[in-house]
Amino acid sequence: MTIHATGLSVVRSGHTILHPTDVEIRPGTRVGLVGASGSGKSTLGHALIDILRAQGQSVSHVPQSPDEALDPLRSMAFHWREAERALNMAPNPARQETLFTALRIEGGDVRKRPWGWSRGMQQRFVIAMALIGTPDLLVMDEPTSALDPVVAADTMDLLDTYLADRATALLLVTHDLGLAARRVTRLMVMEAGQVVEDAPTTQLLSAPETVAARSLCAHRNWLELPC
Amino acid sequence: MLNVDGISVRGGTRLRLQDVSFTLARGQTLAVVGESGAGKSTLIDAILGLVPCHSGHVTWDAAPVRDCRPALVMQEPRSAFNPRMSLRRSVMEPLVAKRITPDQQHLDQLCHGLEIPPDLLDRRPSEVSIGQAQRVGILRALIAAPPLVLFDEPLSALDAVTQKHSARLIAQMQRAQGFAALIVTHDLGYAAAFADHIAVLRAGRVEELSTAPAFVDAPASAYGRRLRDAAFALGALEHVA
Amino acid sequence: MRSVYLLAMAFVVLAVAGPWLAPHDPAQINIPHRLSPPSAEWVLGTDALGRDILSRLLHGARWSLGLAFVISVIGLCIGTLAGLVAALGGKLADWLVMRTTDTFLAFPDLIAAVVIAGVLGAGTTSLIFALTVTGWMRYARVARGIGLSLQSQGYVVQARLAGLSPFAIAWWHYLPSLLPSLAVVWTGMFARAILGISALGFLGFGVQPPMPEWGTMLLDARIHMRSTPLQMIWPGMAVVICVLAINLTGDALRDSLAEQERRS
Amino acid sequence: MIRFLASLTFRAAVVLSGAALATFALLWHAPGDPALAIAMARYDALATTDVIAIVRAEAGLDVGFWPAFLAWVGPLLVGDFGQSSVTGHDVLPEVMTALSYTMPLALAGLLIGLAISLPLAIIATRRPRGWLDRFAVAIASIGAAIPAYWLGLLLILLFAVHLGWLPAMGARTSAHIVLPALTLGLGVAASLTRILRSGILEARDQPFLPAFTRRGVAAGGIERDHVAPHAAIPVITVFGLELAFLLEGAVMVEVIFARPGLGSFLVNAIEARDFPKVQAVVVLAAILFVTVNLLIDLLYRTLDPRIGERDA
Repeated sequence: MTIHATGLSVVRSGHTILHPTDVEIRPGTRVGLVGASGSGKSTLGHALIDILRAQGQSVSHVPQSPDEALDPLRSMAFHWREAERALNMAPNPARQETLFTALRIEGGDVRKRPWGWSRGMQQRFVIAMALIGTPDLLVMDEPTSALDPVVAADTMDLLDTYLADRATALLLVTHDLGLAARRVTRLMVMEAGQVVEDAPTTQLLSAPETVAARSLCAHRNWLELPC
Repeated sequence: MLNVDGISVRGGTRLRLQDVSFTLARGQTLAVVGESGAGKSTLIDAILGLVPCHSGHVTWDAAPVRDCRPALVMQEPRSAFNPRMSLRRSVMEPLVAKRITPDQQHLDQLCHGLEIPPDLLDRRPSEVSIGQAQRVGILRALIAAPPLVLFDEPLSALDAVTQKHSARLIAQMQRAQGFAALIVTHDLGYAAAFADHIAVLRAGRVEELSTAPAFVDAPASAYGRRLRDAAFALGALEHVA
Repeated sequence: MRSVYLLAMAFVVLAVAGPWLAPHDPAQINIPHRLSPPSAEWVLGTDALGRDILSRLLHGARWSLGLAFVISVIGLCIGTLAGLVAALGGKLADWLVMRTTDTFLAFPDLIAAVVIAGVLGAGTTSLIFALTVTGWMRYARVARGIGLSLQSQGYVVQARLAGLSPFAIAWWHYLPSLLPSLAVVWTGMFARAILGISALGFLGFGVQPPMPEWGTMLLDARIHMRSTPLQMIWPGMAVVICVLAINLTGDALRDSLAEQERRS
Repeated sequence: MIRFLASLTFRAAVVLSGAALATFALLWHAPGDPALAIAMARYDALATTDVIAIVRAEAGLDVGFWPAFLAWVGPLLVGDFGQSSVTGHDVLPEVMTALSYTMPLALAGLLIGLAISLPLAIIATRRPRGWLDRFAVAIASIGAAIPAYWLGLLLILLFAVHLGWLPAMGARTSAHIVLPALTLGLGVAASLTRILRSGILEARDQPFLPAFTRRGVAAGGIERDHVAPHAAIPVITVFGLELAFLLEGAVMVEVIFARPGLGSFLVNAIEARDFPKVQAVVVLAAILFVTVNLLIDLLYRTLDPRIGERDA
């Protein structure tokens, strides 16, 4: 199902931190939402989740760090069952096994609490949990910044493989255009609470139109910095 | 010249660092990369003398490294400043400790080089952006002209554009001041672009030590190769076609 | 918030100026007018010996508040010193100081105070000793906790690297961080000392008659509870209002501290 | 875990030894001659210098501080608390009788405190800074400022003297426990309300809770499964303090209500300068207190595994 949200906006204590924005994402596509810190990209991501949920569409969210997704006092199994119940789904060991295998956490002991797992495995567990209901959209907030590069790269590759032939669309929220460029086919650039540019990745990289996009492109690669 | 000679550091029952050796000359930059828990922060603490080494020693020009008063730039820019003081007072602390009267011209020059507006120093840490706080942190590290500056994940709190901006400022300051820089980072892209040498640390050991271009081309160790491939996969490095 | 601080100030003034505000001599015995109800002459009535209750309360403020102040300040000094020694003096010092703290915390404090004051014999000195000995540990714990967390704090590490002397570090970085939290603890301990003084007074182990201490007054009044219950109300009210004002000051202080922390 | 248990037990042992030493030292250095006090109590006018000397030797008071301390602490380890210096009877049975009056009182006080504070805190935190919340905080603040003995006197005045509903003095019938327990319970309620309230508010402020809402978990489920357990942790840690509050509250309350129990026992022993009794009460209180705190440490660790992780 195509994701369609119109008129997203957020005003907090008199300041408009997100100007009215429309978002449309086709099934199975991967979209990057990039911008400098404070540009409002996380706000847009959260607003999108809330409005889609209110519209009854299935959407799930993976926060930046597993600390923001898991209760340290509860076991992994508890989290899993709770997520299933929230979607009104009966426990299904086969589905759990498929997702665990896809994200290579099948060896993890679900009776343990989060601290009994490594951070990389915790993050993959959170991703697996987000995929339980095969949502129309998966929103990921800076998924690599809390992980070590090797683990982060593995995680992104596993997720890519899993999503390859599925209808779930991916929205990757990040400050790092280098990361987004590798992972998505369409880029939305944010600045000062507005989406200022929205184009296919190749087009945006080769011919950025706005100042924000140009700045992001120029600082995309460590080895090719402008002097 | 910094000489780290076979240091080991114990932490609880295990070794946090095991027989780590390298040298670092003035004007040179060494990047230390590795996963969290590999001992990167312990290495910095050991060089600064904040944790005792149970074997080996660290010297600067054959004297204890403490004598050269090395400076440190921290990962969390704001935590390096006392929240109750103006940034100026924190910045001046290394001079106050040495009982040196601050040289306004030198300060202006450093501020100019680090793109710090003059009135910024009169604010509190909570009143400036993270990027600004980090530049003031670098200013504080450089104010007493130390021969050795350690950077502990200096860019990880910043966004992609600000990271590159700050990295360039650090490099410019290094060219002007000629200090030796040891940079601990998990970002191989940064290491490859700005360091002369890259050391890969894993489980407290130096897995490999190569020049930056050689490392990007062909890492000598299997783990080094995994790190480099991950950097490619995350867009931190581009494949050279 | 402001009004709380004003209220607290009012009590300080009362404690200092109480004796000059008192309309009568608090020790003036007046048997013909014993146990009088409140009137224009005796605003709050008189006690079993015909002494003016209002005057005794005002003079008593000096005992209750003044002694509590002395006790809580001595505790503050001892506790802070112990806590800082534990935090900065190395592992052995930490172990010794903290086990000593635990030992003193092993007794419910009022029971310990009763035993100490009772065994040493009633009197002001043993009262101060009893409440101080049982009242320094919380400062020590707070001071140690903050001291330990500051040690790894970025700006303290930077100051040490810069070569600032330990004294300068303590003065510029430790004290400003410690003082607000210790002030909050101090208000709590001040209130506790007021309660302790009056409790010991009530049990007969504290300030001795004829000194007009509030707990002692309550002990006297208890005998005539049935005939003149009001006489028992006043000293209790004085304790409650004082303790409430101090606690509210502490709460306000803590809130503004949390606010500051949140902003930085 | 076993290492942790061992270090905890060792620590408790050190603390208890310190407590025993401190107690003994205090009584040893107390003003007045204990032998004289014993002799006066037993033989009154017959207490001549010779008699006092004999008493001193019998009571083991003619040796130095350390031998006397060891002579007291040795039997203590096997549960022998010594004999009353006044009556010569074993102290322990008497203390236990006193304790059998104090324990029900403390327990009733705790239950009353919980019964009041738990609903109050839950209702108050439904709407933080709403009028109900402000009301609860105000009540708790005033409650914390009222000394137990004064509250007890007020309750006697109201319920026993004016209304005549309840008995006040002594412990003859079960109705006699109502007013003392209420006095104690109101004080406990005041402090527990504050602790519960801030515990719940803090638990609601945890960084991972928004993720559960976004995951579609119902608000009631979040409160039950994620807020409540986190709110319980600080409450458990202050339970040791509550116990102290209960014990010392019981001492005051027993004196006011003329109830037999640990409080009256202690005050009478101090006034009679019957030091073995005083020592017994103090050491028992310390043992109880240290044991409860040890159990709390253990419970805390099993409830919040993050603590263990930090230790490792």
